[in-house]
Amino acid sequence: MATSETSNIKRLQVRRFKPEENPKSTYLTEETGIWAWMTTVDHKKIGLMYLASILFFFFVGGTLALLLRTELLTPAQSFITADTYNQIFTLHGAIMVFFFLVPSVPAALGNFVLPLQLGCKDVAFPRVNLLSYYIYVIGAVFTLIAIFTGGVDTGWTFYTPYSATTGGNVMMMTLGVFILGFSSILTGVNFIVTIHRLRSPGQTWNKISLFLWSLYATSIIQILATPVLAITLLLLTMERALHIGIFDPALGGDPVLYQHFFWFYSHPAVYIMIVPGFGIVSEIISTFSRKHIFGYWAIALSSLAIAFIGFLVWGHHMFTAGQSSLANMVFSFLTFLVGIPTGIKIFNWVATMYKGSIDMKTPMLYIMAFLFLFMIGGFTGIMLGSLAVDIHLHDTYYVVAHFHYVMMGGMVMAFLGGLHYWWPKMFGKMYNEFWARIACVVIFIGFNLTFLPQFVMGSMGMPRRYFNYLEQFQGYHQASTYGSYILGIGFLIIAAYLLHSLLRGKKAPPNPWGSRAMEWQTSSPPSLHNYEHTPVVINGPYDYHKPMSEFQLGIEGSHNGHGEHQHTETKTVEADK
Amino acid sequence: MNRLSDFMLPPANSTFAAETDALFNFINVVSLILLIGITVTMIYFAIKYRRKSEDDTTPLITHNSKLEITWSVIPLILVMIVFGWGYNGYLTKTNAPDNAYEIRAIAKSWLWEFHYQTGHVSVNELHVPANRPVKMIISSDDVLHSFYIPEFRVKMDAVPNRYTSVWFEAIEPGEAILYCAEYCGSAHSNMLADVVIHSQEDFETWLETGDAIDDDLSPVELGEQLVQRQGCLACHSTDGSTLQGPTFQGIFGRDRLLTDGSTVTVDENYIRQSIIEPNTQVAEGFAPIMPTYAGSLNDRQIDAIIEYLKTLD
Amino acid sequence: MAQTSANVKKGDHVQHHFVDSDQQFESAKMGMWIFLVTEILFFGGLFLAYIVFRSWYPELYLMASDHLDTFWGAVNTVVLIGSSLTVAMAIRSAQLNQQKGLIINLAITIALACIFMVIKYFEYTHKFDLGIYPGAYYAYDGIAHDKANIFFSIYYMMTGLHGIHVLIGIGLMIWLIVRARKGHFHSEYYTPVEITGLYWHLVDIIWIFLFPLLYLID
Amino acid sequence: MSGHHISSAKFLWGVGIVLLVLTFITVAVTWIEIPSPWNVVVAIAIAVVKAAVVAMFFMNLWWDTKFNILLLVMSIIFFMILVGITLLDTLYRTDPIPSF
Repeated sequence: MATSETSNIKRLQVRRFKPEENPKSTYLTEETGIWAWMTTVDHKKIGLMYLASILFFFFVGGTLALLLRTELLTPAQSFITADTYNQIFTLHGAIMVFFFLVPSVPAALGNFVLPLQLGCKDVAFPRVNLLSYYIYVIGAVFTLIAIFTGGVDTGWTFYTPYSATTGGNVMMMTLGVFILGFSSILTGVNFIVTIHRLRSPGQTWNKISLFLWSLYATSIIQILATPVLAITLLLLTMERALHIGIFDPALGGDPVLYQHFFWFYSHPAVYIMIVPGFGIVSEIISTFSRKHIFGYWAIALSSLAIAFIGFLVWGHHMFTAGQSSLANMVFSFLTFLVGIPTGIKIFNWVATMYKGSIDMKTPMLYIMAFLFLFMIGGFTGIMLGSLAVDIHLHDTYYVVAHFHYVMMGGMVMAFLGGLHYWWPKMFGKMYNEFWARIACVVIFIGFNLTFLPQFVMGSMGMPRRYFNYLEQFQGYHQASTYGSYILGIGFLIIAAYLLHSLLRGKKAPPNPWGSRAMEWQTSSPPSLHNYEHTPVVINGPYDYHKPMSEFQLGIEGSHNGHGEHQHTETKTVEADK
Repeated sequence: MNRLSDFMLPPANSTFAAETDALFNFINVVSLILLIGITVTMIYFAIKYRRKSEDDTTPLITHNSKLEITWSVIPLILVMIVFGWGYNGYLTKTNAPDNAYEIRAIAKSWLWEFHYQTGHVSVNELHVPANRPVKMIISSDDVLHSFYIPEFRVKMDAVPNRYTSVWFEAIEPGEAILYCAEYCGSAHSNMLADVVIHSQEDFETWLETGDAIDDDLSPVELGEQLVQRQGCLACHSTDGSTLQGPTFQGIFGRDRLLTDGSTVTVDENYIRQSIIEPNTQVAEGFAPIMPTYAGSLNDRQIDAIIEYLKTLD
Repeated sequence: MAQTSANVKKGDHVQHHFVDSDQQFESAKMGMWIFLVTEILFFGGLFLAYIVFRSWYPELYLMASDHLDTFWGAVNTVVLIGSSLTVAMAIRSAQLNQQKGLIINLAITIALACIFMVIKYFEYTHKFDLGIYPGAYYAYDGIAHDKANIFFSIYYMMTGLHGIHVLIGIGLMIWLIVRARKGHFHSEYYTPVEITGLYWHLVDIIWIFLFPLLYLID
Repeated sequence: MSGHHISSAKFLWGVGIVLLVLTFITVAVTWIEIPSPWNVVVAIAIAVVKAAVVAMFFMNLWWDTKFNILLLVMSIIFFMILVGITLLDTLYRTDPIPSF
């Protein structure tokens, strides 16, 4: 374990460990029962609880989206009123952003995978980790109360002064999101400390996986940006409770200042959502190309660069909001800079495939879809970053399509890729490959049918958040709605075969993909303490030119380096601590 | 490629629209080239290097500095071009010529009110001259709204307690649509206005005569027109359905419960009061959200509206 | 004698996923520092509101700060600095296995924090008596500026949130005293004292900035 | 070990007294009239020094790992970014004035 700051070189006695094919005891068979689950401090179980919660919210948010799309089949009112429509799109946005996208990869997949990839038994603060889950639940309860006691119709951005004056239970909602922020912060704190302090012997900064680098960058954004969201929402809550007037022009405040506050969090939040996705892409592309990742440091550092520059560009959400021309120019300029590290990543990923041994399994299929869709999202982002064009496109369906390409085409595809990739590790079961591929294709088609037309109607001038619209846009809206139905079917297929896999899936081997990454060097599912030995890292996670056995070194002893070691000396390695 | 922009963009009818469209096209074309290039490469790799056996070995290629610098610098150059071009276009859009004709736009939930230098006021109908720069000074009475005319490629938020502005110079007489592009509540999507682009002479005539053409109409006809033109129908239906405000159907002569618990009969005085000071006597079940029409409707017009409401049984 | 009891307990506090006590201590401290980063940015939002409105209405801040009592502000500063000192002493006591010193220092800290809150209470009630409420409820006509309500909104938000942090700090100290009486802390394990101390110093630092920014505008 | 620095009681008292003296100075400078922007600068400068003293000697950053120092510096940098860029907007707004 990397405990001391001094970089002394120690000789470690290690031996080879082959992961068990049929582990008798796994984290799923130990400490069972509802109470044990609810009070567990095991990062894997907490990860699964997060996974179940975010999938529930994804389902809710998705259903709301289908309701919206159905209403938009006709230009005039069809089955819900304007106020209901406004509440639904607010909830769709808020739920998808705060309850699904932000925690999806870090809190669910990250929680599960991060300690496994570090070779430690748990995150640094296991109880804080559980606390963060319950804070998430409390935030969700507040939000549900808000929905059932008047609803919220402000849009997920809660712009003042509308949010300060409109009816409904905005306060409960903002408090819910405020509370949720702490969950996000605690996860971030936990991850940073874990990555710094709990790496395995020999696991230097250039031997941690790119998924960890991306989680590290994400955590940094989380701890720097989320508190500003917290204070923003607190001020907004006070605005409603005590009418403090800082953001309310009727009392002398400034609504544009609110937008600065809000986007200082919410733009970096976009990177909280997408950067972990980048990490998943790196893992999957390398595994399924069975090839060393191209440009390890370029990808790792570009994550950090994105995290940093992401803090400088929030004002591009406000080009038409009435901020000064100087600010507009600076924000536009910085916005383009953030495109560069993103581009670098894409080129590096494609280059990784060069001369690889590419296996188009489901996770890889999702990553190919990710690359294509995310590029469209990125290029349209360049379009929106350009001042003159943004003046025209701002607040239209073009923007809606753009961020759905980034968030759903990018993030959700990466999430699905990651889910399929780590599914065997999580549950020790395989899923039906045939149906998984079908679902991926259905989702890809449905997604494009849903959102490509929105680019067109957006640039034609269709503003967003419109309940009624002019008849000239009906064709596009209809295509979009039908696309969303296909999308819905795709997700139902996934739900079906994953459930089937849980109940009757084939047993998964420890390393079904032949990956060199560390989490695959333990049994599937892992034991309660992850590894039966303390893993020792000599090779990087992408060293596909080395034999698998090189990756199965460890120190014996169940207490992770604690207590007496009984060595079977097979190999002596130098590992710098 | 012009086909693409014709397909994607609304007709252009302002002097600077062409520059915006050119940039739009440029980004589209460059993006498409890159998108297709990378996608084809990706698919080509996926086929060419597909796994042939489980024992495939792959070469160790960790990085290539030249390549990485290339694909950092070329995109950087491209985005800097886009930045400069976009900023240039933005400057054109923000700096109005000094001789621009000034019109004030006041956004209220949920209608647009336009004040002209002659003292003329029009609601939900913006009249502008062609071939002359027009500068809009925008403000809002309640929440954020946004002044958006796609055909002119302009947009600016209306911020309460502040003035913002846009300018444009229409090229041809015709019609366009003004949208509210910043979410503002229940009837956000009904907050549209017609933009009528006159030739110079027509515009002058319109300013002089303005509503005078209404003189020929009977009070009921005038009232019907006004109810449409002034944006009343965004919130008040004439068919009995409930929108943000009470329906007009059968409204006259009815007893109505107010939010303060008292009851009034809807008569001439109550209607007049509700138009001038809408939020003093609010009907039970509705929010005090109606904007005032004081100053934008004269007595004759209010009388006409009352006459029209009497006919809606 | 404290030394021997510490030796008996040595290692008990180390959780299963850490290799040793040092790793656990360093992790906890790093975690706390990261949390302090979030605290700084949390208050940073309020400082931003303060700065923006001050840059718009400098004269407002001049006029309004006259209504804040510099004397009591200064007293509170001294009180908080004193409490920071006692917390530092408490940590020192824990490091040296001085149970008594630890408890006494924590108790003095709590007492000072309470004094701070009492003074704050009197400052608040004095303003409420004048009708100086935040935002829409502002009902005082002694300041000839139409944005005076905004200044006091910012004032109440900043000092109020800071006050809540002080209250949380008091709660944490009480918890520490309870644990210290049970003899949980010793030279090998005093992590909760250390990280609560870090938190308390940050609360102090924030007040160090609030004091000149709110009270000392002339 | 970097994290287990034990300060002497005398040293801690010394730090406390320095902080009290600085508090007195920051109040005292308001008694002499310093022209407008500089009074703020002086007040903030003294506050920064006090905060730095607390951070270094009470919070033991002086003896701590570089990463913890980096964290503090980073939070300040990002606060500056938040303020600095927002001021680019709020200080440079030029709202038009209607001519009628």
